[in-house]
Amino acid sequence: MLRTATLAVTFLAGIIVILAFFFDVGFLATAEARVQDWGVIVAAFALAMASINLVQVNIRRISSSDDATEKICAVVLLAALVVMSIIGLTQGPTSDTYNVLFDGIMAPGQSTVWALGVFYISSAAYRAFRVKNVDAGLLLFSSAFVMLGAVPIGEVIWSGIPAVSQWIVDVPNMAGMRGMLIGAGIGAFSGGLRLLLGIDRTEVG
Amino acid sequence: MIQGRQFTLLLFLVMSVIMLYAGNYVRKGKKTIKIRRLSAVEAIPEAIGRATEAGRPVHFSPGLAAITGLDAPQTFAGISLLRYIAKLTARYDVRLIVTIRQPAVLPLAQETIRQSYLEEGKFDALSQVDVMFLSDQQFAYAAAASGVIMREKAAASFLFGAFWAENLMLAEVGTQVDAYQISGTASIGQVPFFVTTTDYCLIGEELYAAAASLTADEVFLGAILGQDICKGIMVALLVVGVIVTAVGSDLFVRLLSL
Amino acid sequence: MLSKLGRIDSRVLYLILLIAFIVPLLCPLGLPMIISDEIKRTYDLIESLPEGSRVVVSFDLSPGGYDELAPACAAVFNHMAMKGLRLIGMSFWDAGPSLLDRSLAGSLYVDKEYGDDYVNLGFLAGGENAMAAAARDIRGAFPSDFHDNPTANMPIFEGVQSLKDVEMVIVVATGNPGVPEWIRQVGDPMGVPIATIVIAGLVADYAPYIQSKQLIGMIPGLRGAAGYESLIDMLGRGTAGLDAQSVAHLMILIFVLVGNIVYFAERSREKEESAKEGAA
Amino acid sequence: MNMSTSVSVWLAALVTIGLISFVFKENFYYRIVESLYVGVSAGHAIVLGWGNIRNLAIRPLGEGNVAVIIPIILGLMLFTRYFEKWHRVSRIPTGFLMGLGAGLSMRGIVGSQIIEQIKACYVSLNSINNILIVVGTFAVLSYFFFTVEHDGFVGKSATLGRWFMMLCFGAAYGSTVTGRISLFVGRLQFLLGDWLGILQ
Repeated sequence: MLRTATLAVTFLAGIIVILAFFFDVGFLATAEARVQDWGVIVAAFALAMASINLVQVNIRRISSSDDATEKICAVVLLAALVVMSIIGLTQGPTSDTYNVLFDGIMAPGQSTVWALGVFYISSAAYRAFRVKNVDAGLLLFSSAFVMLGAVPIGEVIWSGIPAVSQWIVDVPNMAGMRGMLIGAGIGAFSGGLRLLLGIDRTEVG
Repeated sequence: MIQGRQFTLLLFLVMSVIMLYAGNYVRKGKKTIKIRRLSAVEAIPEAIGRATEAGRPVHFSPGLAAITGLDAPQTFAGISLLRYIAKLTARYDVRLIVTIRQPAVLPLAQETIRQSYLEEGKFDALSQVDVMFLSDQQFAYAAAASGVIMREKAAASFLFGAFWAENLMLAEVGTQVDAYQISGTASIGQVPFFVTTTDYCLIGEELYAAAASLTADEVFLGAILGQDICKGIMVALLVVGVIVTAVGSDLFVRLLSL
Repeated sequence: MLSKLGRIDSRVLYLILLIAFIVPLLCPLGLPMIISDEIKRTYDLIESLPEGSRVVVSFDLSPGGYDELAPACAAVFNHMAMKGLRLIGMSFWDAGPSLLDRSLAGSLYVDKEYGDDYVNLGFLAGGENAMAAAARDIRGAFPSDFHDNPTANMPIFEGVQSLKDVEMVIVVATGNPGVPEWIRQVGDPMGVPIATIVIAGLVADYAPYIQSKQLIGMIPGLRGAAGYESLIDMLGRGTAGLDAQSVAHLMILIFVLVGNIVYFAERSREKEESAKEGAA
Repeated sequence: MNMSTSVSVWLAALVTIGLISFVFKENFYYRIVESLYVGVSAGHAIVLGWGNIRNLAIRPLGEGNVAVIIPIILGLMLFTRYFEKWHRVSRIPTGFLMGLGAGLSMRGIVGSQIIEQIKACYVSLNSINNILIVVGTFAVLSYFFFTVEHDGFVGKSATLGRWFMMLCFGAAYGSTVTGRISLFVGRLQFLLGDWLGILQ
């Protein structure tokens, strides 16, 4: 019964937006608008869910871990979550205190974590980027030109570098990406179809 | 019917019908589908063989994605490959270490391994298996998993599933301990880094094909057959359209714009 | 010597790289910048829009990519403000609205009329579905803006019902949902031109959309910012960071080169040794 | 030299340094900073999610729009996941979101990602670049046939496809490197400029 209801809801939500895309019928347009607006609201609830999951995992970390650092980290994480939420819910996400936490912790935190990638790239470049075969050779060739084409020093080394780099991106890269894009599109279509019709092995939820 | 979407609707229907038909065809067992050879898959026994000779453990990661959402199929494909790899480690008595980022994947991995060891009749050898939940934080997981690979000096490292910016940390530490590394991900943005740092890499959809070929899962196989036929149609549209356009007719441009 | 180089500690590499970054930041070299076609096309499209045109800016990014995109956003926003274009900001990533506020505050829009010349509508949950919902009915999806002002009577929305009524969409993107979703839900079905300010890492991925003209223009990260800054003749952070970028790129390529020299040298030595063993 | 006196700049500098320290050695300071920023990010998601619920559900409900009860109930059903007995109920709203997402992407993919991309290959074959575009797309598609063994013509085409993909991956690798470098430049500009005031 519950499984049937789930399958029916999944199917209906999908088929309505598909039909409304192809057919200009009044009631379909209304149904599409309703379903989409509801989707935004349910997604907003789901956003909060992810954070609750995090709370759960970290409460477990506090109660079951033997490592003191683990416990301290979990407490800090939960405290940060609670403080941020309370300030945001009472004073709003554009208040001064909220902005201090956003600009002081959230924004620099994420951008530094992303930026750290440059270090792993450098050591992988040194240790692992070997021209072992044709594949690796082509990869190195194209990456070297694209890297040098992205910065002024490339042109200083050889004036042709920007043009070659642009050509690699616009022609062979474009063609290859297009092939992958079409293939991935077919794959995503197939996944969507299986999901709508409930023939996927992976369970919803 | 909305103008300019007729051909889209036609293709939409054709693709749907083909995929459903192919799925049914495989499920009813009318024909066994053979997946082409994938060199990354063929290299797995060799990697485990090397670990046996060296007496060092094998590391496996099913990626960082959860079991729900858009990237979930990658996690399931990773678990399917784990099933195969665990059978080999059971057979050759090699220590297996699995590192996990998603709490929900932990029981899935444990059960899969248990099943594999049972099927190989090596239930006692399960004590040689470590399935570790490390952290649900992306980089904390990657740091901890790198630490495990480094300390245990893994002789082989398998990275199959969804990975993001942290993949280089994992693959690079594998290089440092001279592990034989085989990777696979459908997160196309990460493939370049796997291709450069690991010995073999399953690119994009190859991950699913590998999972299907090793487990003979009907849903996977049916999907692959359906997608192959659809790709055939796209190739035909491409080739015929290009030829017709080259001859000077805009027939296909107009057809696809309908 | 060579085998020592092969076993070098990663931290030594990191330190070398760090120096390669800091030195040119402190002592700039002043290298010139090249402007690619995609940057120029975005500039031309904005240049061609009549005063008062409405442009939707979708701030679909995480703070992780903001450092890379902020200089380009500043340059494009300044250009739009100088041209008298009106900016409708929205976001489908939760960090977007706060970052858009920062970006607008640092641009010429700061002197313009809020609600008339520009607006920050805030965040809508649900990714691609939220985009489709906002595209169909902007004010329905955003009954109030990020600062909790009602949107019903804002002058900027006069005559605007759906996204069909705006002249252009600029997607500021660090990933998905982002450019492909905008093309699917708005660009193709509604026929609105889309340009993107995007992290360098996605430039190669979006090349097919540029060639098929589903994407009109593309401003890639810091390089795009530097190019755009010179087009509008207002040099800023994009240009300032270029020298450090140049040297760091060169350093990574040198790492690859040295790594390969070590690799081939060791391999040929191993071959020699095994040949000797074979002879003995 | 003008060092910043702003609280958020100082906080950001301490966070930045703490996270960078990780590449040299994992340490306690790093762990704390990481926990802080993950916690704050999760709090931010709650705050903005609540903003949507308030604007689109609760306020309209107060104004007499009864229909929004349905998505509110669906949303609340998500939370049944935490109760042993009812956890399956949460699959209904999850199914709703996934079905909606699947429908939207399916209807868009066929046009934007398949037809438009094939159409863009319909070019006159009068230049090497155009020929390369057609051949490359064809070859890469042929690489992804899984039920056909890669030998003979298909094998050659697939190998060519693999080479095209390697050029793609090289371009993606190169541009990702550029991206990460830009980000790090941004962080250093912040530390040396906004915080320490050494840069102009």
